[in-house]
Formats: sequence, C-alpha cells, structure tokens
Amino acid sequence: MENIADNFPFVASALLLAVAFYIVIFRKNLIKLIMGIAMMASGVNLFIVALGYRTGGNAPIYTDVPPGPMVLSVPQALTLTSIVINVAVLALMLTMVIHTYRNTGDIDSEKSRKLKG
Amino acid sequence: MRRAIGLILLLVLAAFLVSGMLLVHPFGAPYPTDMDDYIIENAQNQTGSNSVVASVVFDYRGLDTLGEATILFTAVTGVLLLLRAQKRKEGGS
Amino acid sequence: MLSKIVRTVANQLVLFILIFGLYVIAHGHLTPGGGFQGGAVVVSGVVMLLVAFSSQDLKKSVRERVLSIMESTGALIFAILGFAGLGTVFFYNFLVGSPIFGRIPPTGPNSGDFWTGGFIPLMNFAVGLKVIAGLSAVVLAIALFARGEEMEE
Amino acid sequence: MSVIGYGYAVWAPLIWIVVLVVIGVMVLVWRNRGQKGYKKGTAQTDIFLSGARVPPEEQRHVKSENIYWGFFESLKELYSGMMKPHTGIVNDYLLWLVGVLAIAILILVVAG
Amino acid sequence: MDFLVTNAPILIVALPLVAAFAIPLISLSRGGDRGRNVFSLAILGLIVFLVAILARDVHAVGIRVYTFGATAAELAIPHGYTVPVRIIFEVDGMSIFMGLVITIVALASLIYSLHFMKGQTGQARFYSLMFLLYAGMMGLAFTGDMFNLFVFLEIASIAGAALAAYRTNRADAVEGGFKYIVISAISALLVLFAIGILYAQYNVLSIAAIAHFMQHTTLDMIALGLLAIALVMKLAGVPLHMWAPDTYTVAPAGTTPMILAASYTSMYALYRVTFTLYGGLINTTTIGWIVIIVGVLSMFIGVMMAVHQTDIKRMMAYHAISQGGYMLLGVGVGLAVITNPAALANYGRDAMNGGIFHIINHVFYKALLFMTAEAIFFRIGTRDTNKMGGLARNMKWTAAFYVIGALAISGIPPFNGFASKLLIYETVLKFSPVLSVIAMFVSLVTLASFTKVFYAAFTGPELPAYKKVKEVPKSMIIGMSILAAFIIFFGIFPGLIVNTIVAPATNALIDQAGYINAVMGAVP
Repeated sequence: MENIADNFPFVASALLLAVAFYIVIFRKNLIKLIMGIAMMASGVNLFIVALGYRTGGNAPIYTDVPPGPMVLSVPQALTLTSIVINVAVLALMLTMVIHTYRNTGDIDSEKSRKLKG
Repeated sequence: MRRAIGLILLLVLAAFLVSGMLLVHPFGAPYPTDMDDYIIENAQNQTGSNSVVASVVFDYRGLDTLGEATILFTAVTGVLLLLRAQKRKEGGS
Repeated sequence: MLSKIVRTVANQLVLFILIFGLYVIAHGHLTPGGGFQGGAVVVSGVVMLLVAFSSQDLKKSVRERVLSIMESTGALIFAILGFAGLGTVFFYNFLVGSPIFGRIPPTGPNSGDFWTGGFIPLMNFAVGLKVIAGLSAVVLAIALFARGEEMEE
Repeated sequence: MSVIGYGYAVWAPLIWIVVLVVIGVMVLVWRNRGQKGYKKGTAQTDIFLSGARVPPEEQRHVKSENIYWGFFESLKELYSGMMKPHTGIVNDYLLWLVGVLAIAILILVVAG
Repeated sequence: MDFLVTNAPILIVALPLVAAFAIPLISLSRGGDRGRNVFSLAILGLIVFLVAILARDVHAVGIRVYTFGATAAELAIPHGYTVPVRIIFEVDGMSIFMGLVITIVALASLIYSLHFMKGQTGQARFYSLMFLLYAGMMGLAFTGDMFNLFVFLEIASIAGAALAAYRTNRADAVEGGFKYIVISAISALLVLFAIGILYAQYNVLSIAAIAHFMQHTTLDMIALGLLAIALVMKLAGVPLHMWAPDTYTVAPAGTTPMILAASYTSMYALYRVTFTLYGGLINTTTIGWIVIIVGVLSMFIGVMMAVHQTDIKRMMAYHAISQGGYMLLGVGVGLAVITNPAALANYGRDAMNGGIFHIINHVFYKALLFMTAEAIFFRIGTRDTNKMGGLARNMKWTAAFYVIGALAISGIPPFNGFASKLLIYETVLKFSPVLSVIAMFVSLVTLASFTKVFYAAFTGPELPAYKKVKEVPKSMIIGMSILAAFIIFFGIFPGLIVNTIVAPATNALIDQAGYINAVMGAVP
C-alpha cells in the first residue's frame, strides 16, 4: 500500500487512461470521443513527465539556477513533443467531425455511420 | 450485455495498468539515469545552451523536433485540405 | 463582433501579447519556453482578435496565401538548418564557436548570455514562425468554415 | 532457398508461360477458323432466344450480388454470425481493442 | 559517392520532407501545377536512386548506423561512455526491404495520381501530404530509436487520415478518415505509454540499447502487450481489422496503396519489436502461436467477408486483411521455432522468407488492384459492382491489369503471388498440415471472389449507360504497368528476388545480436 503513496502520479496516470478508455468505449458522441482521446493523451504525458522527477530537483535550466540536483530533461522534451503532436491530431479530428456534421447532420457515431459490414 | 463485457475487460486492463505502475521506480527517485546525467553535464559545453531542455529538443533529439514540426505541418495541411473551397457539384453521400 | 470597448482593448492588448510571444521565442535557449510555446502565445492573441472582431473582418487582413508561405518558409528553414550540418552529420550543431550565437556559457549556473546556443535560437525562430502561421491558419479556417465560408484557394 | 528453386516441377513459371503462349496461339487459330462474312450491326449479331423476346441489356446481365447465391444461402448462419461484430461503429472497434489488450497482457504476464 | 552512401539514410527521409514543405510554395507561383509535378517526380527519382545505392551498400557491407548531431555518423555512443544518447538511424536488411517496397509503390502511386488528380481542388496540399506519408513510412522503417518510431508513426497516420478523407463532400470518405485517425491516435498513445514504461526502467530510448539491457520483468511484458496490440491494430489483424475496409474503401486511388503500405510498415514495426527488441527473452513458442492464430483468423475471416461484398474496393480491402494473415502465418511459424536450430534450418527460415516475400508481392498486386478499381470509379463514378457490367469492351488495359492482379493474388503460377504462397504452403505443411490446408482453401475462395467481380464488372452485355466509357488517361496506365511489370518479373524469377532482398531481411530479423552490436558494440 505504501507503494501507492510512493507512486501516486504513476497510478493517477494509469487511472486517467482507464477513465479515458471508458469514455471512448461508451460515449457515442464524437466530440466526447475526442475529449476521451485528449484525456488519454494527458494521462500518457503525465506519466512520462513524472518519470523524470527527482525529489527536490530544479528545472534543468542553468540560467540563475539555485544549487541542487536537476530533474531529468529527456522526459520533458518527450512530453513537449507529445503535446504538440496531440494538438495536431485533435485539430484534424475536430475538422473531420465538422465535416461529418455537415454531411450527415449528426455527430453520433451510430447515427452518422454510412459504412458497415 | 455490451456494457457488462466492456466494463469487465476495462477493469482487467485497468488492474494490470495500475499494478504495473506500482512496479515503476518510486516517484522522485529514477534509477538508471546514465543518459540524462550525460546530457545535464555536457549540454552547456556541447551546445552552448543554458536550457538543457532546449538542447535536448533541438540538438540531442533534433530529429524528433523536426518530426514534430512536420506533424504540425501535416495537420495544418490536412485541415486546410479538408476545409478547402471546392465545387459543390459532386453531390453528397 | 463584440462591443466597441472590447474591440479597442483587444486592439491595444494584441501588441503586448505579440511582444511577449516574441520574447518567449527569442529566449528559448535561456529560459523556459521556445518556439512552440512562444508561437502558441502569439496565436492566443490571434484567437482574441477572432473573438473580438468577426472572422470575416480578419479574413480581409490575413490572407491564407501569406500564412501558407510563412509556414512553409519556417519549416524549410528548420530542415535546411539540419542540412547545413551535413558537412559533419545531419543536425550537427555547426554554429557553436562561430560569431553568430556561438559563445559557450561558463559551466554551471550563470546569468545567461543571449549570444549562445549555436543553431538553437535560429531553430526556435523557425519553429515559432511555423507555429504562428500554422495554428493561425487552422483557427481561421475552422472559424470561417463554421460560418459557412471558405478561405480562398 | 531449397523450396523456391523449383527447377522443372509442374509449377515452374517458365513452363506455365510456355503453356499460356500455347493456349494463346490455339485460341487465335481457333478464332481465325470462324465465320469470315460477319457484319456488325446487321441481324447477324442479334440474339435469338427461340423466338421469345430478348430482355434489355440491364436484365440480361447477372448482377454481382446474385453470383454464388447458393454459397451464401448455405452459409447463412456463418454470415449472420460474422456480420454481427462488423457494426461499423467506432466505439465498438475500441471495445475490441480493449478486450484484446486485456487478454494479451494477461497471456504475456502469465506465460510470456 | 561515399558521402552519398553515408548520408543516404537521412537524405531518403529528409528530401521528401523538404519536398513536402516546398510544394505549397511552388504551387503558388505562376505555372505552378506543371512545375510541381516535375519537381515531385524529380525528387522521387533522386530518392529511388538513393534507395538503390543504400540497398547495395547494406547488402554488401551490413548494418549502417547513422547518429544525428554527433561528430561522426558511426559514433552512436559518445567517447568514453556506455549508452547511446542521440537519435540513431539503423538500416539493416529488413529496413531496406521495407524501403524498397514503399519506394516502388510511392513511385507508381505518384505517376498514377498525376492524371487522376487533374482539375481537382487542393492539389498542392494533396501532393504535399503524399510526400509526408512517404517520409513517415521511410522514417519508421529506418529508425533505431523508440520515441522516433512513435513520431514517424504519427506522421504517417496523420497524413494518411487527411488523404483518406480527401473527398470531403462524400459522407463515407470523412467517416473513413475519421475512423483511421481515431484508431491511429489511440494506438500511437499506447505505443508512447509503452515507450514510457521502457524508458522508466532502462533510461535509454535506442532500440538496440533497450534490447541490450532488457531484463524480462513484468513491466516489460506489459509494455510488449501494449506495443504489440497497438501495432496489430495498425496493421489490421483480426479482430482489430474493422477500420481497414472503411478507410481503404474511401481513400482516393493514388493514396490507397500508400495507406496499405503504411499498414505493412506497422507490421515491420511489430516484427522489429518482437524479434529485435524482445528477441531471446520471451517465450517465443507462445508468442509465435499467438501470431499464427491471429494470422489464420485474419486469413479466414478476411476472405469470407470479402466474398460477400458488393463494393469493389471494400472487397479488395477485406482481401488485404486476408493476405496480411499469410504474412503473419509465415513469420509466426518462423518465430515459433526460432529457438530450435534444426527446425529453423529445415523450414523455419523458409517460412519467414515466405512471409516477408509476401509483403512485397502483396503490396504490389493489391496496389495494382486498388488502382484498377479506382480507374473504374474515375470513369463511371461508382464502386458498386451491381451497377457495373461489360466494362472490358472499352477499358481493355484496365481489364488486363485487373486480370494480372487477380491471378497474382489468387496464387496462379506465372505471377508473384504464387511464389510466396508456395513457400508458405510447403513450410507450414511441415510445421502443421492443418494450417497449410486452411491457407490453400483461403486462396481458393480468393480466386472465387475475384472471378465474381471480374464476371460482374468486366464481362456481360455492354450496359447502355457505359457505351461511351473511355480508357483511363496515360499516366494512370503507366502507373499501373510499372506494378504489373514488377508482378510478372517477380513471378518469373522468384529465386533471384528471394536470394537478393528477402533472405537478407530474414537474416536481419533473426540476428538480434548483430543489430545490438552495431550500436552497443563498443560497450564492454
């Protein structure tokens, strides 16, 4: 149990992922589906950025930094990349939802469906 | 029916993920840190940048950033392609 | 289009947002921030204008052509900076030690010198240009499309 | 590469090419032995169905959904079972993903 | 020349990126359309040349390592240090094999698109996205770094989704594109999560370094599950295949082969993960059997769904799933016996040869088939086979190419499909006869379904609506004939192809130590 207290940010990111999976499975509204994906991305980003934390560490920037250890810098760079990627994906997905609404008058994943079988 | 199956599978998956997360190193004490230590020590000398994150983003992992910029470019191109003005004669559905 | 007070305030405020965004872009190698973050700050100013004025008004002053050229140019500068190191290896930081941005700061904490970082400040600039143009184009295109108009081809 | 070097077995591609060329020549020869006095657009090209009226072209053509009708009829149950999961709803695709993911991790952690 | 060979890996990825950035600028200038087409062809021609010399070099010398930003390209690990710090490209036989597949398909697709897209709106962005998709796939094939793999996976998926939704005023097109991007985004996030788990334990990101330090903990197995299932979803293996017909059906013709190739690039990534990253640590028999079961299910369900379809491209898309099963079957048999040297030498290696050879064969003939389907759509404006009939009279070339593709996919001898299928049948027969029989049955049903469409679409009385249908323009015929030529060539000289490009790929997959040593060799 003390593990949970130790690793709380990691567990929180796993729970965020689980909640996001719940949303993408059970919510038929396409906008909500996209929100679920955004949430999943936040979970993964939280996980990666939490990996690099060192207790009492400073941000890894040498400009006027107080003495002490520095947190790992690679996870921060990875998170930065991943955030931009997710912005890009979300923009494209929202565009497609706008078009779906234009074409079918609905953003329910079941009612706006044309392809099946 | 679908809901029940979905919930059960989701719970199984969540249990695996959460229990996996407990096996990660304790928060705040990452253990091997070879690559990051090297970068934190040498970033100033090798790239001349005070911000280690900037030197990772643009120098040590520059290709990732080129890829990231490319993804942004791709998405913008894609959005503008999909929202283009087009002849409405081809008809719906 | 919102009321006159909002429009006037937005008109004045956008300048400060622009300056702050450019500051973040320019000091990416010294302080937290960089091309992406600074670009996003500038685009938030564009979004503010979009809310204060209408998208049609903005369409008159911002042409898609210009945004497209800016974006491609930013991306090309970035890629060409990568190619420029090809004498050694792709993405080799060839500006370290040269007169432009070539100084090397003292190891350990220091107060920060603007002319350091090799090609990192240039790349920040290129990425900033790209992000400003790209995200503005996306925001504008979606706003216009939602009103039933399209940007010119 | 023992298997792919087929040598002179029945399925060696060169033999098949020779066979195809021979068949092609035979078809051409056969075609040349046909009626030479054939004229397009005259009654010679009309279809004759024992005096019954010839249906229009759309009805003469066998549509693709009618081909293999018996095959689908006899496998009706298989197909109704197989069509059920193919709903075309994106949420269902993701439900499959979650299910397979859960089972795969279970197998890998236990037996991997 | 030496400079070119050394820098070929990055030039092959970076030149299409530069082309993609430059195409919008070129199109804006006067006479831009023509200039853009010439520019695209020139860049792609240059890349074909680079791929060719890189392939020669990799086959002759061995794995080529390229480190970004280091003082020398081969210097993967900094002096006096133990782990790689920078991003590495690592090109081995399997990577260059995928590179050849993707490049040839891209060349055919681009030539095909030149006329196909004439007069459409948004052409500049279309070509730009084509190059981005190409660059994403090539980067995915060449990269030796896990996070970089994720980035290129995303480039390929975003570009593919935007292209699939190209015909935005058709509801089904947008739906197909949307499904593709949702699936891709979620699988990419799972991949990223797994990368985070691996990074947490070993603090390195290079594939070779992770494989070197790998310890087979529970977390590693969770990461393997996340990676493998996410990639299986991207490559459309049953039961995660359902997005594939939706997306392949609606994508415009020049891009469908590219999206198809993107799926098989994900398959390459799956092989990279199972063989190279996890290699000797996992229980290969279990994993091999999982791969085999996924493969057999894909084969069977894919083909049975395909016979039933009336939409021509949808039928072909289901066949793509079914043929993907053959590849998984072949490689899965190899994986299952990889720890047993006698069985590996006896049939395991040949089974893997068959599975990998089938990738190149399948991409070629399926690309050709998609192109013929879209050629029909281009002329008559429908994909519904019920509304087609008698098209062979006016579209002779298209019909001929369709026949070549259909015979190749059904495994009829003088064409390439037969060569790889024979390898798979014979080797799988030694492993488990039942699987071989299923594979042959699937081929039979494949032939039946293609005969059905040929009968319905190309033969029969000439329907009045299509009396004026013309043959498609020349560039489309050239694009298709490139692929047809490759199909026939591969069919006639399969031994040559297997020896020159397929066997090195198989050896590269099996030889995990070689891949690791290329990067970690200097480490004590």
